[in-house]
Amino acid sequence: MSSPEAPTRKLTIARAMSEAIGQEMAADSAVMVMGEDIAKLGGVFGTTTGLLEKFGPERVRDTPISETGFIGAAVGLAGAGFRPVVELMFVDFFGVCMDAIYNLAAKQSYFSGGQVTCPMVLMTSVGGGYGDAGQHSQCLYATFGHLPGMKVVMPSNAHDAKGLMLAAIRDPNPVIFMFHKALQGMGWLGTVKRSITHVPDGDYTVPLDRAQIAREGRDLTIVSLGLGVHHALDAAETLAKSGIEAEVIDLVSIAPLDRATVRQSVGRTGRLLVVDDDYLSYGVGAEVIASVCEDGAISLKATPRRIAHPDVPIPFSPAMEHHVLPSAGKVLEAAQAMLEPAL
Amino acid sequence: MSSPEAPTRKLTIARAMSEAIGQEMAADSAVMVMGEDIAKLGGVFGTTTGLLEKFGPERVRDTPISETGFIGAAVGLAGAGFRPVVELMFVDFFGVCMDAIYNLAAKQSYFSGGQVTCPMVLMTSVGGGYGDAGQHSQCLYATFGHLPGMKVVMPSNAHDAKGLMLAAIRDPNPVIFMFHKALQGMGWLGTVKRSITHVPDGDYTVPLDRAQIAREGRDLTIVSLGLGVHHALDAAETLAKSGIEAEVIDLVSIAPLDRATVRQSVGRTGRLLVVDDDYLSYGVGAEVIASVCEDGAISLKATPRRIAHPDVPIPFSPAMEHHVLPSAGKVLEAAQAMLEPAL
Amino acid sequence: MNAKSNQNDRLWMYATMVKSRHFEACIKPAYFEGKTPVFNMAKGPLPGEMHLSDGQEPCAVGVCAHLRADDTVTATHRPHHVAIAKGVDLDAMTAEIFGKATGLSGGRGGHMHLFDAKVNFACSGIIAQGLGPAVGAALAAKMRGEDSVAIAYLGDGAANQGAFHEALNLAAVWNAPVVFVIEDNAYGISVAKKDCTAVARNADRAAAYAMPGHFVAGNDPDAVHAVAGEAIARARRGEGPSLIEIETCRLEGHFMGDAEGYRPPGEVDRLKALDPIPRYRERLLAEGFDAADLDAAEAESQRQVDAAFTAARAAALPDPSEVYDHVFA
Amino acid sequence: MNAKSNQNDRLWMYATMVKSRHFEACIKPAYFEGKTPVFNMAKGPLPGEMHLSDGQEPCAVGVCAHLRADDTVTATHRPHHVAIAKGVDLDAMTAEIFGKATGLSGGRGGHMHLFDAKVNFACSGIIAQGLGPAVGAALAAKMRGEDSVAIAYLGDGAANQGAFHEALNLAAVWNAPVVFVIEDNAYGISVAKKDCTAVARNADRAAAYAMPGHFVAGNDPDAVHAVAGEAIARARRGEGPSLIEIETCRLEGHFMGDAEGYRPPGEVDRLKALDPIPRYRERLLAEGFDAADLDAAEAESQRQVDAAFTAARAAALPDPSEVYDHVFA
Ligand SMILES: Cc1ncc(C[n+]2csc(CCOP(=O)(O)OP(=O)(O)O)c2C)c(N)n1
Ligand SMILES: Cc1ncc(C[n+]2csc(CCOP(=O)(O)OP(=O)(O)O)c2C)c(N)n1
Ligand SMILES: [Mg+2]
Ligand SMILES: [Mg+2]
Repeated sequence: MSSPEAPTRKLTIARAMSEAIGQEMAADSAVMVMGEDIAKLGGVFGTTTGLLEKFGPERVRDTPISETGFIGAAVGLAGAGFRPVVELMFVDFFGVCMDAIYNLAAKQSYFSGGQVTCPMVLMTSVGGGYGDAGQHSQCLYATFGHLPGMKVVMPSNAHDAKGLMLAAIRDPNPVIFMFHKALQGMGWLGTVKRSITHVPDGDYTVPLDRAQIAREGRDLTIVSLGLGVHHALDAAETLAKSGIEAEVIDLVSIAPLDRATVRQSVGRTGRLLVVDDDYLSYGVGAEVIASVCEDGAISLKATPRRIAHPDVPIPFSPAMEHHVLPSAGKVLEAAQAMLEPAL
Repeated sequence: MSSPEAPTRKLTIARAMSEAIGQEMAADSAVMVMGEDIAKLGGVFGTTTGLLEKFGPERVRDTPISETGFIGAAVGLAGAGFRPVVELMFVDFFGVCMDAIYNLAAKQSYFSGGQVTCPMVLMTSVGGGYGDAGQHSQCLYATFGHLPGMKVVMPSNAHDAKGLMLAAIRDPNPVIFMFHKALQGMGWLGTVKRSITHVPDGDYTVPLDRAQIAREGRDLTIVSLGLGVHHALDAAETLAKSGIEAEVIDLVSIAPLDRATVRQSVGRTGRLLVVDDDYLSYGVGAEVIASVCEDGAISLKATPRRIAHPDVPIPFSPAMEHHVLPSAGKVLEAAQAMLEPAL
Repeated sequence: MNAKSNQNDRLWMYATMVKSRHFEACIKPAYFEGKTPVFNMAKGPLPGEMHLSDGQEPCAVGVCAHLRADDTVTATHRPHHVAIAKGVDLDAMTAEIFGKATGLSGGRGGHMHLFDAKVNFACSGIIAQGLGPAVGAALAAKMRGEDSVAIAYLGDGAANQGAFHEALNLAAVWNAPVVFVIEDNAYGISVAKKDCTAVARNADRAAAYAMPGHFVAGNDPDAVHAVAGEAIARARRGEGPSLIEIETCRLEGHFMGDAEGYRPPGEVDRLKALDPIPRYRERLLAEGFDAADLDAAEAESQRQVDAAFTAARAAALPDPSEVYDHVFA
Repeated sequence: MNAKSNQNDRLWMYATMVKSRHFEACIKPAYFEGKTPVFNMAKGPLPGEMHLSDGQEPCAVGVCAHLRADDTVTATHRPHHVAIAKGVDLDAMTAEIFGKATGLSGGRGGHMHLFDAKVNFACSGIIAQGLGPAVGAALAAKMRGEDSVAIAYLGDGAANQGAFHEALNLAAVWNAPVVFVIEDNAYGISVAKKDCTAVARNADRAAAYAMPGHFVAGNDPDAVHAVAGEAIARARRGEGPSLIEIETCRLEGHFMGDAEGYRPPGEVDRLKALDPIPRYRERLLAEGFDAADLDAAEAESQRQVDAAFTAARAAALPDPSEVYDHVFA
C-alpha cells in the first residue's frame, strides 16, 4: 500500500488475490488464512504467496487434509469474531466437506436469527482445459449457486479479483470465491492474457452482487463468467469485424444473480447467448435463460441459446476434453447462427 | 409374487418400495441393502420393512453413521458384482458423503471406460412441510440433477415407486431414488392420499428416463415432480371447474430430463408453469423453462412461470414454512394469472 | 459458576438436572397436542422431530458446571439438557421450540438449531457437525490469549463419523483448548453401539490423537464433574484437548413417537430404575444435604420452566414475511 | 504369484521395482515434451498433473507379491508403482496416460484414474476415496465365501481424512478381509506429516478400530513382504482387517514441476543415498543371487516398459465424438 503505484502495474489474479488478503490481514488482525499448502507453499495456485513470511504461522495455517475439519473450524473462528479465508484447493473436493459449507456456514446466520454471523471466505479453484481429468477440472457454479445462504463470486480479471477479495473478506457472510485455473496466472498453467490487468495497489472493493458489462453492444447479449467471458470477448471481437456488436456481460456473481443487469441488456439486444464451462443441465445457462424468459417485458428476436460442458464427466484426453469444452469458436458459431435471420 | 392379486390392492410408497426391494432380493442374490436403521427398524421411512426378517443380516445391513464409508463400500460391492440398495436417510445429509456419490459412484463407468459399472441404488428422503427445519426438509433435486453419471428419479405415487425401484435395481448405473416424505405413507408423517395407489403384486418396471402425463389438458402445461404433482393436480381440478384444462406432467426423472415430453406438451398448450419445492435458483424450474424456450419450434402464449422454495434456508416455524412452500393454492393462482389474458 | 465450591456445584447440578427433566416433561404433552388420536408429526404446536434428553442430564451438568458464559458449547440434535446447563435463555429457547417470534432465532431454527450467542451455545441436526466449530472457537480463544474453552458434545453414534476423526486430529495438532464429550447412550436411533463401533470404549480412540481419553462409568454427575473439571482445567492451562466418554442412558425413544422395538425387553424399566436424578437426590441427602434445600431448588427449577412454557405459548407466531430476514447478515 | 517361494518373490520384487522405476524414468522426458522452455502443464503429450512414485516401490512390491488377480487393489493419485506391481496391463496403462484410444479407458481417465478390471485395480484423485470401495470389495469376497482380499493404499496425509476413520471402523465392524496400507513418505504435498498429524505413527491408530497395526521401518521390500504377508494371510483366513504403515520416501516432487522449496536442504540427496532399489540389489547379491539373473530381470523389465511407451506413442488419439460413451453403462 505504501509503494508508489505504477499506473499500469499489471498483476495476475493469483497476485491480486494474495495482495488483497495480505493488505486486509495488515489492516485487520481478525483476518487469517487456513488451508492445505497455503503457508510454506503459498497456495498451490498462488493465492497466499508471501503471507506466511509476513504474518507468521498463527495467522497463516497449513492444515491436515481434513476439509470437513478445517472448514468447520473456520466457521467456529468466524462465529468467534475472526475472519478466516479458507482454501478448498479444487472445487471438485467439495464432496468431502459440503456439509460444513452449505448446512453449517451458509445457514448459521439464519438458524441463529442473525445472532451469529459467518464472515468467512472460501476460495477454490475451478475449471479444466489442461488435462487434469474428471476429479480436478470441474466448475460446479450451479452446485454452489443453488444453495441459499452463501454468496458465490468469480473474477474474470485481476482487477476484479482484488476488489472482490477485499469485499468478500469484509462481508459478514460466507463468500465462495471461485477462481478459474485458466486465468490464475500461474506460469505452469498458462493464462489468458486479458485476465492480467492493471491492479491499483490501494484499497478498493468490487461489489459482490453485481454483473458487469464487459463490452457494450446492441445486437446480441452474451452472458458468461470467468474464462467464458474471454471466449465471449474473443468472439465479440471477431463479430465486430462484420459489423455485429455483441454485448458481453460478466456475471461476476453467481449468487445472488444480478438478473436486472442481464434483463436490461437482453431487453435492448433481443438476443441471449449464455456460455459457461460447468455441466449443462441445471446450470448457469438454464438459470439465465429462465430469468430472461420469465420476464414478460422482454421480447426476444431469436431463440436463446446456451453453451456449456455437456453432462459428461470431464475426460482426460485433450482430444476429448477440448471437444466438449466451450471455446471462442463455439461462441462465435452460436452467435452467428442466432443472428442469421436478422442479417 | 405368488399371492393372488386383489385388483385394487392399494399400497403406500413406503410399502411399494420395500416390496420391490424384497421381490428383487428374492429373485437376485446379488441384491442387498445397507444403511442406517434399515435392518432392525426397517428404515426410518419404511423403505426396508420386513427385509431383515426375510433375508437376514448378511444381506440387510445396518451401518454405522458413516455415510462416506458405507456408500464407498457400496460402490466396491457394486463393482464386485453385487447390487446394493443404500439408504441416505435424508437427502440433506449429502454434504457428508457427496464425494462417494458424485465423484466415485457416478464416474466409475466413465473413468474405467465401461470396464467397471456401478449398479447401485441410493434411496433418500426429500421434502419438508412437517416442521423438521432446515437440515431435514430440503429437496436438492437440482443438486443431484446437475452432476453427470447418475440417474435421478422420484415417484409421485406407489405404483411408480415399485416400478421405478425394480428398474433402478436392475439398471447397471447408480440411480438416486428420491422419495418425498409427504407422500411416503408413514402414518407419523401424514400422506397425500392420491399417492397411495393400486400396486400390482407382480413384476413390472417403470422407465427411469421418461416423464408421464399425469393429467391431459389443452390450455396450460404444469410441470412438476413428487409432491408438486399433487399440488398441480389439485389446482387442475379446480381450474377444470371453470372450464380450463391443465395438462400436468410428472417429470419422474430429474436426470436424464425428458425434455421431449415437456416440449411436446407445451408445444400444444403454449403455456408453461413449473412447480417444485427445491430452492428456486439454478433449480428444476429454470432447467425446464430453458429447455422449452431454447426450442425454437415452440411459441408461447404466456410468459412461463415457476414456483419453488425461495432461496432461503427452510424455516422451522410452520407460520413461516408454509409461507414459502409451494401449495395447490399458489399453483392455482399462478395458473390463473397466466391464463387471464387469454380468457 | 466458575469459582463455586464443589458443594455449590452439586446443588446446582441437582437443580439443573431437575430443570432439564421438567423441561422435557413439559414438552411431552405439548408435543402430543394435535397429534392424537392419529400421530402425525406435522401437527400441533411442536411439529417435526423431537429428541428428548431424559436420562442424559449428568452429561450436561457435570461438564457445564465448570463453564463460563464465554466458553463455547456445541451440542447435538438432542440439545435441551446441555442448553439448559449452559445457561441458554430458557424463555427464548422454549419459544424457539414453539416456533414463536420471541424464540432465540424468531422460529427459524427450532429444537435442533438453538443458538444463544450470549452464552456461546449452538447445536445442529447433522451428526458430528459441531465438532469442527468447537475446534475453531477454541482456537479463537487461544489465538486471543484468553483462557476460555470449547466443549463439543456428540453421541456414541457420532464417533463413527469422519468429522469426529478430523476434528480430534485438528484439535491435537493445533493444541486447541477443546474437550470432546461423548454421551454414550448405547444407541444411534435403533442401532446398538456395539453393532457399529469397532471398539468397546470410544475413550480409547483418544490415543489416535495423542490426547487424554477418559471413560466415566455409571451416569454419575459427580464422576462426570471430576473428570470434566480436570479436562477443562487442562485446556484452560493451554495443555490441549481431551476426549471424555460418559456412560449414560436414553430413557425415552430416539425421538418422540419412536416405538423402540429395537430395545431388548425390560431395558427401559431397568434403565429407569437407575434414573440418575433420584439416585443423585438420595446421595445428596445421605451426604448431609438438607431436603428442604433440594426441594426449594427443585421448585425453583420447575417454576422457571413452567414460566417459560406459559410465555412461549402466549407469544405470537412470527410474521411470515420475516422468513426472508437473516438469510444474510 | 501366490505359491511362489520367497526367493522367487524377491527376484520378482526386484524386477518389479526396476520396472516401476524405469516406467517413471520414461514418463519424465515425455512429460516435459512441449513443456520447455516454458513449463505449462496443459502442453505436450502428457498434460495435467503427474505424480511419480520413485522411492516408494517397496510399498508396492512387498504387498502385491502376495496378491492374485482376484484380489482388489485401490490405489491413490500416485498409482504407477502399485498398478505395475498388481499386474495392470502395462501397454494399456501407458496408453491411458498418453490419452490414447488404446488406453485402459480409451483416454477418459488419465494417470489418476487407471482401472483394470482384469486384475481388479482402480485408483483415484480424491484423497482417501479408495478406502470405502476396498471395504466393499472385501465384503463382497467374504459374502461369496471366497478367500480373496482387498488392499487400500493411502498416503500419510490421507490418514487425516474422515474417510479413513469411517472405512477402518466399517472394515472392523464387518470383519472384512481388507488391508489398509499407508505409504508414509513424510509429506502431503508441501505439508510435513509431523505438522499435521497428531500421532507420530499412524499404525497406532489401528487401536481405534481394534485391528492390528504394523509399522514397517526402512523402506525395505523384504520387511514389507513379511508384514504384508501375515496381514493378507490373516485376512484370507477370515480373521479381519489390518493396518500397515510403511516408512518410505518420495524421491521426486509431489507432482512434476514441484519446486520442492518446502524440503529441508539436502533432504533429497540424503534420501537418494538410501534409494531402496540399489540397496535391494546389493542385498540380493550379498545373499547369493546371481548378478546375471538380476541383470536379465532388469533388462526384461525395461524392455516391457520401453515397448509399452513405443506402442502408446504410436497409438491413435480417441475419436472426440466417443466422449459421450460410457457415461452410463
Ligand atoms: C450425517 C447424519 N447422518 C445421519 C443422521 C440421522 N440421525 C439423527 S440422530 C442419529 C443417531 C445419532 O446417534 P448418537 O450420535 O449416538 O446420538 P443419540 O441420538 O444417541 O443422542 C442419526 C443416525 C444425521 N442427522 N446426520
Ligand atoms: C479430498 C482431497 N483433498 C485434497 C486433495 C489435494 N491433494 C492431492 S495429493 C495431496 C497430498 C496427499 O498426501 P499423501 O496422502 O501423503 O500422499 P502422497 O502425495 O504423499 O503420496 C493433496 C492434499 C485431494 N486430491 N483430495
Ligand atoms: Mg447414542
Ligand atoms: Mg505423503
